[in-house]
Amino acid sequence: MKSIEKEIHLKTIGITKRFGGLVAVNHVNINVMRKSITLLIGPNGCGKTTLVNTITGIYEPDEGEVYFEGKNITGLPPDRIYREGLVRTFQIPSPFTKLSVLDNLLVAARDHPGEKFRTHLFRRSWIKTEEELINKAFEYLKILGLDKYWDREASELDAGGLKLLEIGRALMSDARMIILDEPIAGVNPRLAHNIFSHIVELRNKLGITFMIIEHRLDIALRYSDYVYAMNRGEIISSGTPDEIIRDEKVRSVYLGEV
Amino acid sequence: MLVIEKLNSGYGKLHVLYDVSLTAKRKEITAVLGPNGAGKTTLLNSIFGLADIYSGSIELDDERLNKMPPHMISRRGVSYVFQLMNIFPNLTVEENLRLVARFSGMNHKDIENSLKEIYDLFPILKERRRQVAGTLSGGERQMLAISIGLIKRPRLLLLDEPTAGLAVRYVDMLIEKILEMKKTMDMIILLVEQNVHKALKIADKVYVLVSGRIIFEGTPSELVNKEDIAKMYLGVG
Amino acid sequence: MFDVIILFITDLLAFFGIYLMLNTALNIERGYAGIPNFGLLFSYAGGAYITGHLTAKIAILLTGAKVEADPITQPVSALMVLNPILASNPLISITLLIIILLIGASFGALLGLIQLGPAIRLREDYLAITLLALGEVMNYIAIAYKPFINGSLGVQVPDVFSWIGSRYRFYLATGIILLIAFILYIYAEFLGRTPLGRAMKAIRENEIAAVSLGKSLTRYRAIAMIIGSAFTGVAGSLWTLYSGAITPTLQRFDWTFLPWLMIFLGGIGNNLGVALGTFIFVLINRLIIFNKHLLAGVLPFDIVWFDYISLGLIMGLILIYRPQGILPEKPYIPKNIRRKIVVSRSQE
Amino acid sequence: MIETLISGITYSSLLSLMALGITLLYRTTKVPNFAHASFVVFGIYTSYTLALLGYNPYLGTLLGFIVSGIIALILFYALLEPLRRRKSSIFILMMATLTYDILMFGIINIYADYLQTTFKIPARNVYLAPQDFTLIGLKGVTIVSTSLLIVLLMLLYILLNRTIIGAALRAVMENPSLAQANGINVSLMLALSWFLAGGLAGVAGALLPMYMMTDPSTGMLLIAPMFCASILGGLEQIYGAPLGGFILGLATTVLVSWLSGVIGYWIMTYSLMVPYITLIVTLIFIPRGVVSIILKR
Repeated sequence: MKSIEKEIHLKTIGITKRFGGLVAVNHVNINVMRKSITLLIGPNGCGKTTLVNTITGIYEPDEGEVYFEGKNITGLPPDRIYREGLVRTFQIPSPFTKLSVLDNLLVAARDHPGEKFRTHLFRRSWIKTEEELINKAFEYLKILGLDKYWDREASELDAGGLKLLEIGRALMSDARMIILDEPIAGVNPRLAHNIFSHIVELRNKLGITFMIIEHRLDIALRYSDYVYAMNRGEIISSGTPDEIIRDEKVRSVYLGEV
Repeated sequence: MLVIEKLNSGYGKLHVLYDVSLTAKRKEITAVLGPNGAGKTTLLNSIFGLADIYSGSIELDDERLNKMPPHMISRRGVSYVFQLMNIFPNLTVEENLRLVARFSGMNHKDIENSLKEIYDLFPILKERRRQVAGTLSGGERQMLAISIGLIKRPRLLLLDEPTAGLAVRYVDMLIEKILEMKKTMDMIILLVEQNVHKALKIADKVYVLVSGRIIFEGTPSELVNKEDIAKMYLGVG
Repeated sequence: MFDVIILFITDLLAFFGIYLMLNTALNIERGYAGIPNFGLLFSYAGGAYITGHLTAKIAILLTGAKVEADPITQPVSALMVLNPILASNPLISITLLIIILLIGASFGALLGLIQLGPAIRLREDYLAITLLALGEVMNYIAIAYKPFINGSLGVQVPDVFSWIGSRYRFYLATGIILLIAFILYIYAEFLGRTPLGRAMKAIRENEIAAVSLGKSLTRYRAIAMIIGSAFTGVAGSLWTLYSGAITPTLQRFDWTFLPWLMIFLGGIGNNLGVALGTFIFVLINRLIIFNKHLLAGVLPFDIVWFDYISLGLIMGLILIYRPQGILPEKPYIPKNIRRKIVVSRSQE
Repeated sequence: MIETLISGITYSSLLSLMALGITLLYRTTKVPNFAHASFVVFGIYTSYTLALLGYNPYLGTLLGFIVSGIIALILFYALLEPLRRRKSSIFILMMATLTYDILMFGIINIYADYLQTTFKIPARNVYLAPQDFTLIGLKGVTIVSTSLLIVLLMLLYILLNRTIIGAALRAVMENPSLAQANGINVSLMLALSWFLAGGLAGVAGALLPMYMMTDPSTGMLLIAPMFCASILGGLEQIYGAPLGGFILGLATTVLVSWLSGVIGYWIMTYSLMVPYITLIVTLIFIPRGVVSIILKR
């Protein structure tokens, strides 16, 4: 049991991404343990989102490799990486604006027979899956407090609601690991705590691994097992939340204290 | 002097700033601090005519800037250094500078003088002046972006997180340069920063913006003494 | 007078049916999957021309009639043999019709894939350029390759509707067009409510987010294009069968621009809106054409050019003032779920 | 063979002028201009009208530049600028250019009808080659089109790289929001690019009746070759357009005529297909154009 929990879920080796003369991510090595909640922190523009984009196939790395569950996924397109069981959300919410909130979640479902050209005509072949998925989607919507809005156009949600929708879609995907890019930015503190306790619960119940980019450390640190701190495209420190808070390097560059 | 009174602005239906009032003086650095998503960039966008202003006023030396299109505001002597996409990547360094200078209606002599001033301030740019701007390193790129803002000798310089994502040596250097600019050039500097430590070191006046509202106004030392605001901004309990 | 009205209505409904097929096809391509198909003409003309090429040949096979003349180059003598047989044999006529429609659909689908293929992964603008550019190609092929539909002279095709009696032939043809248009419309509406349609719309709304949620861009674009082009091919087939002859002169204006105009008018993404837009447009357009002789001689130029200008102006106004159309797209909300929610709410 | 080559060079020059405008507009407004063929057709009828009135049709290059430039400006101010202000998508902008093409097709046909009734001539078969001059064994259109292409390219280069307006235009291509932030009136610069692109198409159109039989629907025949040349060169690089124009132009003329000798004359009937095939091959293998390969090295 112990050994499984210690297993590395996601590993990057020397990931580097450049834009012209700009080195956005510089030889980053991280290990995300299975069933952990790993936090990635750092000031604006330090390369966190670029790192996530490079891991999830939006960008191809200039150097380095990404391993997910021991498999090399470097340079695979995003839809293939989703298929491997790794899903991410976006910092800037990217909802399917003209679909209902419920449909936004349903889109994320995996291997839906109704999405196949061959079977879509036969409603009976997929309606059961659809109903199950709808029930599941409503559970998540309730957790996120979005269930009242299930039949609204996604464009009607406010900024916080859109953030939650992003999380809902990721949860819907049955991924074994989810990367959340600033899940509680613009969300009120009570709901933010709520979201994080649900994340912990999901980790405990379903064994999902979470990697979370977040700025609001007052909330996020409390719930995380391990933290990586980035600055200027490099990992400057890593450790447990307590270690990170005490780390002089992190304090000086990130917290801006003297 | 830049005077903003009771500004309410945002983008379409998205209301970002609420009753923001702010004064920035000539030959001073006024810093606006605040957590991510507080509306700092929106404040700069509002001054520059890139956001929708619902109410309130923005005046530069007693001239109203609201409702002017950005290119007219620019011609009134306002320079805005964006956080990203702030250079012309396929032009050389000097082309970048000359282009902007020529468009601000400067004559040949002024351009040469202004260029010399900038090269004195940032000698590295002089070395790289024939290089295509897109190939500069992050720090050099940011210096060029600031120089683009400076070349036309603005009355008001808006800086949006100039040190974000830069290597340490560049951050310190850039901060030094901004201080130097304040001393040698006669202009209002409005600086948006998230690097509190550095910003507090050089600012004459500080505003803290949280969730679209100004929650603190004063000198850097006053801010350091008010621990709760520091905490709120820093986001660490 | 009565005959004239009947004639007008039949003609109106036939045009409505053909355009409804094209427009629902376009709605699946653009309204669901976001493909800017500016080359609708390609698969439409493909369906029309392949029907011109094959109908007589298949009729010969089905009837076993001895036809000496080549049905492409000497259609008149071939049809003199074929038409009487078809007229006296409804079963063969209907079989022929079904075979031809299936061929039209599959050829259309194939052409759609060929047209989309080179730009399937590329951005919207490249996609639009490719689709538009290829739109005209079918006409050039038909003109250059004589054995296809006899070059620019075109061909006549056997009549699969005349078994009902030549008096009612157009009514039957119109009825069948409407029936098929209705079936396709129902299918399009159904598709919009399936998970497949939902996945297409997700890709339209936000490519990167959809791909990150495992939806393959190429796969869904291809499926939408296959379905849409099959519809378009069927519409082309029916057009040829309805007219009884086809020449390689199908125009981009009629068979690409007007469908776009109609779906913009009605509301892209909303099938009911598309049908409404189609009906309004076809009605006005047919009324004008029916009364055009009143204007002949008054204007110093051919009235047909006036269409281009007035419709261009209307489209410009729609684009600027109401690009969402009369009935804008609404998210699909299954009623049974709404009912369930209301019940569970009231229990709490 | 030499004759085919010369004809090919003429065609390539004309194609380059058209493709140049498409690439220019793509770089500034970021929209593929589907109304470009209309600009060409207005050029055709400008030189034709001059010829009917007894003037030298070559005056049409100058007048065609202005006429088509204005036609392009109308498109910009009447449709594209209002749409751009409303932050319409690229798709809507493309639709707008397509719409304008339809509108202009109607107008030019009415004009052709008008010429027909006024001058009692068939105004739908515009062919001016018989009136062309010859110099040292070369047709006038060859000399004029190639030299005009060179001159216009040089002028464009000087405009873009040596003048302040050109610099502003380049700034708008590179980074419109930064250009605007530095006092450049982006809308005005876009209008200028539309005028220039329309003008270049007008020049090409004015020369076209000296080269081939033309009519109002010639535009539809040209839309594929124009875009093909532009994409073949690379939409990201202005000077890719003449490169693409020459590769495609020579392939359509010289290559096809050589093939007809090797395979058989029937292949000539398919010469119209060359741009389509080239377009498909380009998009599959080098979607960013030939220039992208050259620049990489």
